[in-house]
Amino acid sequence: MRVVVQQEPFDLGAEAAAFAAGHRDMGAIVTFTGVVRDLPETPITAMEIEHYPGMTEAALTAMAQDAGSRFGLGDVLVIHRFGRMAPGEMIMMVATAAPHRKDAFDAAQFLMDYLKSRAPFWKREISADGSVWVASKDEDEAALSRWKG
Amino acid sequence: MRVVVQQEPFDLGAEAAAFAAGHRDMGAIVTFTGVVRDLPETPITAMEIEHYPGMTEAALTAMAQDAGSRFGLGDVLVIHRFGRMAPGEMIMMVATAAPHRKDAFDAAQFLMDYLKSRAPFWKREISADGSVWVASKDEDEAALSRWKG
Amino acid sequence: MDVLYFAWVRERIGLPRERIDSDAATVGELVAELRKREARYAAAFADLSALRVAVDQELSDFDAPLQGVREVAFFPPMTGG
Amino acid sequence: MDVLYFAWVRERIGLPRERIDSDAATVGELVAELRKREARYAAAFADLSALRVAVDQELSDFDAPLQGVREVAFFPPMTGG
Repeated sequence: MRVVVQQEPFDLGAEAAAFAAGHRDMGAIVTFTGVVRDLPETPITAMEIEHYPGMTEAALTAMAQDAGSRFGLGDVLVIHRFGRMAPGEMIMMVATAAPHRKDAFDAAQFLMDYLKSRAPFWKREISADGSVWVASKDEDEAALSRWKG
Repeated sequence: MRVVVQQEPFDLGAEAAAFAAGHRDMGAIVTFTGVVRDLPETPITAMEIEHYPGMTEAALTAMAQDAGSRFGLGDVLVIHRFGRMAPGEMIMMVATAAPHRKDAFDAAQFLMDYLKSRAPFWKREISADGSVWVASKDEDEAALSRWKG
Repeated sequence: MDVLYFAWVRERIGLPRERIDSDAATVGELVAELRKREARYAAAFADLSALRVAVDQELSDFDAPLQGVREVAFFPPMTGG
Repeated sequence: MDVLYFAWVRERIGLPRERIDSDAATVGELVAELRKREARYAAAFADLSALRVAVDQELSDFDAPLQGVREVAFFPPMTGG
């Protein structure tokens, strides 16, 4: 299990390849990568992510451990950046390895649902007019309910 | 959209990085990779995959197009190998890019469910005692039902 | 018409493909003809529920018509992914 | 005890953290104390349903006790991923 919180970009290709190479006994590997969308029609020039040093690492580690035991994973990787990112840059990734595909997919979705609403990150969109905190979405909160109990 | 049917190994890291780099307007990228499980307790020395040249490419292309339109994808990648593979080798991968995470995850699972039971591949496990055709699983057929209609 | 066999269907029949001239109107009629040929065909086609069929490279079923068809393939349920 | 503020809570209050000596028994009592301090605190804590709290770096709620606690953090709902 590896949990990384960093300002620097990460290398999806290198991370995915290294993660897969370490789990030859697992039949299924899923990765999710989140990207600052680069949309021609929006005036957003950057995304800035604030976080809670100390709590962030602890929360991500707890989520990764929870996912590992719930879904019988062989391994979990979570990388999440903070600071300023340009459109098109990668924000975060998760990777899961499981014997079979359903658990690998479920675990990756579980991690994403928790990350979205329970990890102490706050996004702000920067444009020429100033900056706006991204509002949390009811649908993200609702997505958590399927993992309860 | 890219569909590849080949005997040679593929490079997950290079494929994932290239796929993501091409879709800066998509917020969510999911990959699934299938691996020949390398289990210490089994006598399996290789996996051999037979396919139906011509039909395979057509079936995978139809599935990728279907996934693209159902889930509003920005792009889809499907790579599937045939021939003989050693334990630990990668068999196949899919990648999906969508504006938001739910569609990227759903599309990857849809593709996997269809690939498992509707793409003309047949797996055979090779051991010192001979070879055995892998039986299809009822659960794989059942997994398709959620995408109907 | 070309008739193709894959996986254990190919192994039981002992060849991957053959040219067959048949007046069978449907896949089911073609199967009935093949079964009568030899024991190895009868064995391969003993249980149709364990078989799948593709007509001109599209998944199909046993009552599909064969008029104008160039290629029919028989195989067990697929196990890709 | 250290009290931390993040995102727009930090912006409204105008600082990221401060040392507060308080006899508040719960997070809710601490919030009531802070609200009385100055308008900027009252503004930040106007709507508790828009706020989340962590006690010693664990997500918690407003009736959590503060005895023995070293760090309380207030922030809006998280938007990670």
